[in-house]
Amino acid sequence: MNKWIARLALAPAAIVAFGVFIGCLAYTLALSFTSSRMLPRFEWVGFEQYEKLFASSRWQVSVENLFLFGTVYIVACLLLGYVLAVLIDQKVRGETLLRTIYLSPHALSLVVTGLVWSWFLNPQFGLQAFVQELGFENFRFAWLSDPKMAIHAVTLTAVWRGTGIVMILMLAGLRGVDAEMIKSLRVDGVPKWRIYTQVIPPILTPMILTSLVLLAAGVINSYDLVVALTRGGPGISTQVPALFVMEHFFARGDVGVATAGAAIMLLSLIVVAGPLILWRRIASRRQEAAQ
Amino acid sequence: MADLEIRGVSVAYGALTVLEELNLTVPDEEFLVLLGPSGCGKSTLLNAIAGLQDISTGQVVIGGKNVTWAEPSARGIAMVFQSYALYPRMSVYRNLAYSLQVARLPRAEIEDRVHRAAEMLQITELLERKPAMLSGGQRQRVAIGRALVRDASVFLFDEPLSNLDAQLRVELRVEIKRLHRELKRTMIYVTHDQVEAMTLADKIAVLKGGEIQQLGTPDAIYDTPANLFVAGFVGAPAMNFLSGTVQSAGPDLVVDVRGTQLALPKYARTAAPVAGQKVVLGIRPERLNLDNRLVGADCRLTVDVDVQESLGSEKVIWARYQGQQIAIKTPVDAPAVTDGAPLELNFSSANVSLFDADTETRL
Amino acid sequence: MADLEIRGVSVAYGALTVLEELNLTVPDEEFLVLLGPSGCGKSTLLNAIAGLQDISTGQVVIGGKNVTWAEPSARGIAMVFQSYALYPRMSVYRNLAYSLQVARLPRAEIEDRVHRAAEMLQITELLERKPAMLSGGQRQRVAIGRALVRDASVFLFDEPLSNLDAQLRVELRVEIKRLHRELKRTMIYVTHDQVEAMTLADKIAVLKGGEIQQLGTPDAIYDTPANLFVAGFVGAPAMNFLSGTVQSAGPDLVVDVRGTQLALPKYARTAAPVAGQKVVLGIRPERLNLDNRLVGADCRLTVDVDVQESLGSEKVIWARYQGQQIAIKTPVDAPAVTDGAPLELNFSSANVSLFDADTETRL
Amino acid sequence: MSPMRVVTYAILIAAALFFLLPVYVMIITSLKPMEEIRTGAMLALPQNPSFEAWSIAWSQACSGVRCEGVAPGFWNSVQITIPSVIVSVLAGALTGYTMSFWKFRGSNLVFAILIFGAFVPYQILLYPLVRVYASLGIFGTVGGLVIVHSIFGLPLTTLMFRNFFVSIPTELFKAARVDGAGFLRIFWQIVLPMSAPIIVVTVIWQATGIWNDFLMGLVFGGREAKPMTALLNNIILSEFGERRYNVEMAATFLTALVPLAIYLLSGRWFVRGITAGSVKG
Amino acid sequence: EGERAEVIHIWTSEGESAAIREVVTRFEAAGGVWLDSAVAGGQNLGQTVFNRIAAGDPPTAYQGLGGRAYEDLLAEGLLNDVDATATADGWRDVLPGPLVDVITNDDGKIFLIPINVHGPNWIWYSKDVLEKAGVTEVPTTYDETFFAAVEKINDAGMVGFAVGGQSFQERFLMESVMLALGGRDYWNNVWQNRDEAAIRSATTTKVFETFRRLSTYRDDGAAGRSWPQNTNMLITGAAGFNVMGDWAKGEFTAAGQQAEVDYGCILPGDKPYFIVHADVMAVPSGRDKGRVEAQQLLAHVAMSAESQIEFNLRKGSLAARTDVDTSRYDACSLKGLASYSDPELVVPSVNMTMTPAAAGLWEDLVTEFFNDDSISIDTAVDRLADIVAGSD
Ligand SMILES: Nc1ncnc2c1ncn2[C@@H]1O[C@H](COP(=O)(O)OP(=O)(O)OP(=O)(O)O)[C@@H](O)[C@H]1O
Ligand SMILES: Nc1ncnc2c1ncn2[C@@H]1O[C@H](COP(=O)(O)OP(=O)(O)OP(=O)(O)O)[C@@H](O)[C@H]1O
Ligand SMILES: [Mg+2]
Ligand SMILES: [Mg+2]
Repeated sequence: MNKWIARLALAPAAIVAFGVFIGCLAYTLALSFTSSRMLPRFEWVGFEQYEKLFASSRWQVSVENLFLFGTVYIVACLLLGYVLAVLIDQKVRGETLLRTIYLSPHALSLVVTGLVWSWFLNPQFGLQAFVQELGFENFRFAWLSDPKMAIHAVTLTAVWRGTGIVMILMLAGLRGVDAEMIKSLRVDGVPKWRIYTQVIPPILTPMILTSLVLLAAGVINSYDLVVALTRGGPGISTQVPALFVMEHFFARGDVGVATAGAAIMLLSLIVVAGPLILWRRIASRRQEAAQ
Repeated sequence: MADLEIRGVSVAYGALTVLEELNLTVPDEEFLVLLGPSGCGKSTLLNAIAGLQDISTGQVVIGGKNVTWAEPSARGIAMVFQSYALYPRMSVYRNLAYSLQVARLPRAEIEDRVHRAAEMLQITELLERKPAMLSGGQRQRVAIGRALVRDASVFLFDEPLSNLDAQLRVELRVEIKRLHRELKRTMIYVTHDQVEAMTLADKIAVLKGGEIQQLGTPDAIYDTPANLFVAGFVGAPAMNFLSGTVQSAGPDLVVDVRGTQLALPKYARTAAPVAGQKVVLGIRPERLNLDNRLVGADCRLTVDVDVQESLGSEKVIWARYQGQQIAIKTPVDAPAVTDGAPLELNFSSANVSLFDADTETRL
Repeated sequence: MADLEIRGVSVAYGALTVLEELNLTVPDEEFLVLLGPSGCGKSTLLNAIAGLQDISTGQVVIGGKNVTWAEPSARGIAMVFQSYALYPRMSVYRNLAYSLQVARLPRAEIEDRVHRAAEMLQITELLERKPAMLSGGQRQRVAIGRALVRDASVFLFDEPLSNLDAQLRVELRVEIKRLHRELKRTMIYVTHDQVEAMTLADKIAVLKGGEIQQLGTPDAIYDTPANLFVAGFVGAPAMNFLSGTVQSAGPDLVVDVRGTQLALPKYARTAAPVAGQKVVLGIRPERLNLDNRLVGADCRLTVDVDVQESLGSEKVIWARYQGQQIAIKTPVDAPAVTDGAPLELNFSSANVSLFDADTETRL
Repeated sequence: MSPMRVVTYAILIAAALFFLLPVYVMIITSLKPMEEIRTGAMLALPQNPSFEAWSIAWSQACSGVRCEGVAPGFWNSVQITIPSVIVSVLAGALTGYTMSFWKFRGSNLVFAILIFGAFVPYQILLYPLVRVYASLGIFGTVGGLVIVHSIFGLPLTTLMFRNFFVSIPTELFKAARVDGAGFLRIFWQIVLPMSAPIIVVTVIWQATGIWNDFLMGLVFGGREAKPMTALLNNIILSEFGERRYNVEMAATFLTALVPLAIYLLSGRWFVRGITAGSVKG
Repeated sequence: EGERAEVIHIWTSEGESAAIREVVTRFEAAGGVWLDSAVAGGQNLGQTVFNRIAAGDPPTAYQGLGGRAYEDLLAEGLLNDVDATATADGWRDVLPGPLVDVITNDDGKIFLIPINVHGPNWIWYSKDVLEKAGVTEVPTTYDETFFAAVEKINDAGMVGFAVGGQSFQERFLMESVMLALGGRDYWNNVWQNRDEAAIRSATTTKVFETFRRLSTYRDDGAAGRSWPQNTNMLITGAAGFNVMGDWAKGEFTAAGQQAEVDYGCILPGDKPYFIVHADVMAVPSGRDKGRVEAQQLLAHVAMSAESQIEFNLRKGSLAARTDVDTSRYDACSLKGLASYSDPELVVPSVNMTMTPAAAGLWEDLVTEFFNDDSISIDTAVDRLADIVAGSD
């Protein structure tokens, strides 16, 4: 009896999983093999949309940016989040306040985040102007206007927003580390920096993985922020796939290319995440076997 | 290689004072066990010795050197923890070698020391494994090994065996004892397991509420407990207590325990009992005999049998005397008794303990 | 009020078969203890009985009714768990009353039953508290109380005492024994603590690798273990094992244990030993005597003393015989021995166990 | 203080400044009149601070035909957010509960797909979903919107709850079953009351996300009840009209107040919740 | 209870809001009920409308650009027409021909409601700055006079030419250059006739060269600079020229500046050409009752001369119909009107001749070229040819 109720209770999730995440996705991806323009039209054209997609220099830049932005963003968030968590964990005063401050960017919507930062990074009104006014005439901080640096401005902003949550997760992980092990390290004379670089990080693996899921999902969906901050500019230097897909889908009436782009995004996700999941499975199997 | 002295050490967590003005001296090469109930401050004391816990007053002196303000790693100590505290992602070898690597010892020396320790603990074949792939007993050995390689002069153990199951505990207990004999180092060992305490210790310090209740050899602690707490805490089943009154305090001491007059000619007094004084008379379960013939039994008590438990190697009989529960431990081959039937017990007045009912100290 | 029958039950977690075709019958009102090392399938079996674990083949019959597919709550069982499993947000009262409320019993009846159970367990004053405000022993009592109020016909205990400290365990052990006597219910009790098993059980089933090694009374298990595993698993320190060869298998059985010929006239054989057969001779530490005068000792063995441990109430001497470790348990007042000196031991051939070295079963 | 401590605090404070600076810009800009913004430096403190922009943003700024500021959206947001948060958190809790305690064949597959779903840009799923909605007749209703938020929140809420439930001893669950409690009763009476910390965490997470959403609201939601963020976005995203930065910043800040307040008030729980949930990775 | 019209539009700023209110008031006075659904951001609007149409729950009307974005919808029968009202009200007589073509479907019926006409190709300048820098001769197109003036201002320490940093701004600039240097015929040959010879002509090269030259005038803050910020540079005297649609007037007006007094406006070229960039309303089909009636009423009200003039006075743009009372137009609007009314000066916008996808690719090309010196003009021309050829 209960088993049937359990099945029933999982039905919504199953419907969401299979209906929305598999079904709707399959439908959308099917469109990438059709000639759809503004409206879906099931006239099969093979890989034509993909050819168009890969011919687009904007798409190429988008994909490059995704990896550049994604890598730097994830690494920076993890590192910064970890460092802050470690520092906060040193029994500092005002921990609660600091935690809240670090987390607060998360409360702002991405559109707002982009707007504020585009101001802040604006060389004529923002930080650069401010520092120059202080007398440092040669101070340059104009990432937004430099096509080579603009994507890093996006990264900076995203890091600003994403670090807090990573810090919280890491802090939680640190609080779970066996206190006796730390004591043992101290008795063994292991200096702190070694503790925090060699011993602790492997222990935080679950937290790091959780953060990774969170951050990676954010990277894939990095759309609002780029729109609000740079709109993909200067030129096409800060284009990202999500922006490309959205724009083709809703503004340019090019559903075929848009869905082809989405398909490639998912493919790359599977290529990146697949081995990770596999590795996790094997590792957990091995651990089970060992116990 | 070093004796240890604790001089007037106090430790407080915020408003809660856990240790107050504690003094303790452990001579070189002695095996001292700290025994006490949960929360009495055993770990706190150990941490204070190791320098893992700031102390508010007092001094810690190791090998004649005041190390009160020295770093844990500079005190010449090694420590083993209850939760093993192994470094989870490092192999057993690296677990053992890590502190030496950090100290930049030459490679050859590290290998040598690790292998020596591993052999001593019989974990040589495990050196390549990760901690997750070890059984509980093996983990504990690695933890001990980590202390061994450091070649410290004082070893501190914080309930190192309490996470293991009975069989393993017995095994490792013997191993630790052997280590002590071979290494000839000062060892301080925290436990709340009496069997461990009794078997390992040269001296036992019984702690309660941050104060040392008694410091003495295992036999002294077991046979002549300094107060009611020590008497009740050490031994299982616990010492039987009968409340009574001193009838006569002269050369022939007589105590009335709810109607039965017990003469205690062989009792070795520590303090002078007074006639009329309320006392508690204690007698260990294994000192109560069913066997009439026993030599030296000069006291007698009749009780009502409640239940019997056979432990295989011995039997425990639970009985009542005037509403007070009495445990009797007998060999398996002792004469059979009947549940519910009265039972006559003999014991020697040399084996009782007498406590003042108010101050709870030994008389 | 109900007997329990397990017929050919198999349980598998994925590819891992934990129980295979297990059969077990527990008569009404019997107290059965399942004893076995960690991971042998004790909890799994208990869960299968309770209906908390799907079984792949076989049947569970309680009180003559096949309940294999019944809901846990419909099987007339009550269960107590190792980790107490109290509902943390509910008061003690609600913890006790919960199953009755679920079953929609009348309010008055619920109150009545809860108060009766609470009184029986002496937790009446705790009824308003939350579990977090209880000590370990009190929590365990509440957990037992929760089983009590259900008025089940079969009680299942899954290591209910293993989280408690020694003192409390002894106390609650006696209490459970008393409960069994008063309630007269079938009880199945899982533990890996031998003392518990020995003291509580009417019958003990020793499990290993999902198979019952031996089912018998505590004394049978202790004195005539069916195989080497049971012999080694039950008892602490464990039974001493000496490997040897049957010299003569005729009416006067003689075994050679590495040079010493032991005649075993009083050994009660289960199977027929053959001359030349490799055997293992087992003898419990407390059956080895230092005392020459002992009646009935017809065997003799000279060993070298290694270490001695005093447990207060008794002494354990660790010795070696031809490289094999031997434990000897003696009363505290036994004659003193010297470390490193040879020691002569006596024992009765009635108290040894003989096992085939290959099949490891009792001869 | 030891040098290490000094460095620690220095870094922590520097980081705090980094995280606060943009917010600082936002606030001081909202206090300046437009002339000062057009001419002055952005980081400078306002010369004549005034809350005029705030009151304009709150009740006068235009966002379409109506010029009533962001205020009218406040209650709408509340009305959308509360049921959406409740339903999506409950859905995650129920799913996580089922997956943790009532495992059956296939439940792990569902979980895997859900996690995969966290990575799919939801906009590209909207089109077919919208068609399904239309055929079910729930399009354009608050109920439908609540379901959309629950669907897209499900991967994360489920993950969080599942990870948390791992730390609840299964024996508790077994005890309840022996006591005769069924699927839902165990959920309501045993599991949920123990899950306070993780509930708070998911509520924070979902409330922030849903509060800040406006597109889903526009696509799926009712016609008349615009959420506060929709008004905010109309104010700050207008492409072809003149811009009043002070008003935009004030509107921004006013809109962010609710999530900020939630963060401030429940920061303690947030940490605790994740800690509790991460006892076993 | 009158005709209910739910209208999705992006007119959310203060000026735009006042403008659309002029239509709303009249619509409601005529007995309608206006349900306002403003959504800022073209893409947000696209997403909302697209999904609502997909759900079979489209708004009564939604704002769009006059152009080819409606072809698919028309083919699927998802749009109604307003031909009845258009015919009754004689729209065809008061709208310029190119615009009528854009709003007429294949059946010859008018299906879009033109609300206004923007000229996106204006050059604006600050009279004050030009004076300070000593520029006496005001240029009329992107010629040496223009560049001389820009450089003079630069030399005077101000920004000569303020370049916006968003791709649509760059595209408007490019189109302004293209029309100014090539003229109407060239424009139509490229975009309407898709004449490869015109695309590969020297004129195109010249256009790209000029465009690239303009890119060199970018100052530090150019990247990502929104058009209002850009315009503000003129208002505050930080910059001399910029190029933007006539909605920029809203910023000047808000700052209290007057056309041809404080700031000047130029339709560049040998003649003052004018790109027609029309905001329109589309009217989706649907089964709900009263929809068609509401749409017809909206068409009638929005196209009334009164609504048109009042709306556009506030929006800064031109009324779509040419027969309105222009007495209140400011100097720049009058300039625009003069061009808009002259068929020889008017060209359709790229959106009107290219598919949305092709227009998007065009914008991509422009922004890439503008921001990346490594793209040669030849490559750019090739890509332009591909884009034009690829649009159907
Ligand atoms: N970090 C701490 N903050 C506050 N109080 C503490 C802290 N650590 C320990 N205590 C308190 O100090 C007292 C002594 O603790 P300690 O750990 O020394 O006990 P223990 O004798 O080792 O007990 P156990 O046998 O349970 O390990 C206890 O009452 C405990 O609650
Ligand atoms: N849910 C599970 N999935 C897979 N294997 C399991 C699961 N539960 C138990 N096992 C395995 O089944 C075997 C028997 O487990 P069980 O819990 O019955 O042991 P036990 O005898 O109760 O041990 P313990 O004394 O440690 O409680 C063990 O090897 C265990 O690893
Ligand atoms: Mg401790
Ligand atoms: Mg178990």
